[in-house]
Amino acid sequence: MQKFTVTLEQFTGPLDLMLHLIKEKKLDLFDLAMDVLIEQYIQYLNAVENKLEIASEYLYELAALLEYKSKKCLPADPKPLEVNDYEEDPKDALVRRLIEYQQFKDISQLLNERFLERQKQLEKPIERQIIQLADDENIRFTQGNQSDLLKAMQKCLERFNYTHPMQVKITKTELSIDDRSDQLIAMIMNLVEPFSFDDMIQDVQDRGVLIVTFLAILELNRRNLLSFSFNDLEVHFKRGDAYGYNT
Amino acid sequence: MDITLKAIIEGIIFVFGEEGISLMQLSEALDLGEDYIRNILDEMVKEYQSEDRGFELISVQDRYKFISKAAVHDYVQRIITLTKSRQLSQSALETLAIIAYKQPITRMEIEEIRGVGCEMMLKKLQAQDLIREAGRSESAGRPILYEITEEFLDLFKLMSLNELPNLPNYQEESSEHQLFE
Amino acid sequence: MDITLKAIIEGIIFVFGEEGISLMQLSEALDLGEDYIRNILDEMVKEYQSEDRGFELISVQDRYKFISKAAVHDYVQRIITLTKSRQLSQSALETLAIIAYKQPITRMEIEEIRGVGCEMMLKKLQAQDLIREAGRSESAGRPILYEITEEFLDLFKLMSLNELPNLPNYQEESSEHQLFE
Repeated sequence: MQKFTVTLEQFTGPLDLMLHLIKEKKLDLFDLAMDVLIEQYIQYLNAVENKLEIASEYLYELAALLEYKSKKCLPADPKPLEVNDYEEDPKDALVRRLIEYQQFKDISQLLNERFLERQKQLEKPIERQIIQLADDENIRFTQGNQSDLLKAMQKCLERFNYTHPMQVKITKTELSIDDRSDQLIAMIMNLVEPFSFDDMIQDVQDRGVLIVTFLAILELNRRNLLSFSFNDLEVHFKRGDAYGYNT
Repeated sequence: MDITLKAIIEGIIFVFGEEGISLMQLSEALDLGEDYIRNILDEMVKEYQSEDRGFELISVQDRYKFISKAAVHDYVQRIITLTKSRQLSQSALETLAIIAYKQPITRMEIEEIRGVGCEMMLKKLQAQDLIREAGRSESAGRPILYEITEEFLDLFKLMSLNELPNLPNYQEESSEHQLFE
Repeated sequence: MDITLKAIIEGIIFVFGEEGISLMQLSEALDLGEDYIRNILDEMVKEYQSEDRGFELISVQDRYKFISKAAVHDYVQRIITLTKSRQLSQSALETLAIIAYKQPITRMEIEEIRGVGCEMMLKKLQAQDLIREAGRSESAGRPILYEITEEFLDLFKLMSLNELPNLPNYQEESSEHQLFE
């Protein structure tokens, strides 16, 4: 039987991993068996070591655990503790941290539910009339915010989507490769070289035309009307050598 | 929570804002006949005429949308006057964003994306030194190309355009969806 | 045709769409006290919760806007491809939760709770406008303090930070059972 394995990537940090181990080994968090936890933690890091680069945070916590363990192995200091020498037992400190961390883990799950629910609720764009009215005022530029810029762009694109709703256009899908080739020949006349695949599918409304366009591009390339090259995973198109003669 | 069919229709029309939504689109989305939906819409048109509603439902060439009632406009105007533009206006931001992400770009292309004319806005932004002309496009009429300036980068605390936050890609997704739905 | 005060408020909120409108702006435009308007808004919030309505009224730090009900989402999706929904990673959620509950808080304090470094994460959240800097701590090195933004509240549909759910309180007696259900 294949054993279920977990990787370090599933954890958001050493505390997350420790909580997982505590849960898996059914340890009592409020009366934590440190030996077992330390043993498990080391075993786990050893197991994933070959596959993953272990972040320094995991090793840092490991060092703290080992220090705790080594102290336990040493004979207790006979000198009585003075009151202001008091230090929180590292075990208590760890348990306190684990409990606090668990709190935030739980609450973030709750927040995520709210988040997902809110994602389903859509807003209505501000009316253009307002945008125009506001423009009549004098514009005084103050410090801009990058995320404002991103949001503004997103809004534009969303609006663009609204104004160009997807509608099945069956007539378009019947476009032949030859017809599409002719369209492309006309279209690329106006494009600045090198142009991208996106430039050539500007007018594509549905998947059918997309496929025909792709085939037409191959056809044009075969006819030497279109050439392309790769640069960083991007395809750059140019008009082919035969382009001027053909049109 | 479950909501009624009328509520769903109301919600859809709401989301589409000024663009409105056609009876055909509603019919397809709800998988209900156009006549059936038209009846509900007719009813809604009447309900929204109530003096207790601040906007109404209208249809223009079988495209339905909500528009605010005339009585609201004066207040809207007042809010805008009171608020003044302490920051870049929304349309200035949008225009700048399009240029920043798509430069060099022609006025026509910007207008295509924004859906509104922007000749005045481009003049204003140029006057403010936030954009500048960057030669001319090869396309018909050789329209002027625009690009953003260092001033713009400075305003948005950007070292270079490479630092612009990444844009999720909408358009490609939208073209693929429907045929195989 | 005359319309009621409630209708005017509804119309104004409608017109401003996703930008929303603040209580203060409404109060100025209508020349009425904020408390008076707040009462009407509270009433409207309740009314819009009806199953017969396709959108609802929400407020984030006294900024009001309409958003469609979740049940409408799927239908809209059938008409247009919606922006791929934003994802928040577990790490992002944890970091946001810690800031929301402990703000203002330094990077060190967050790292202490999470047990991992979070410099990059904070930069990311800042770029997404979910957190912002809120001055500097008095402690050694005067580290930057962080707090959450209105954008954060809106994303989690919270009117204000007071609406955050209480942190779970684990009691020793309940032991592991409750902790790891």
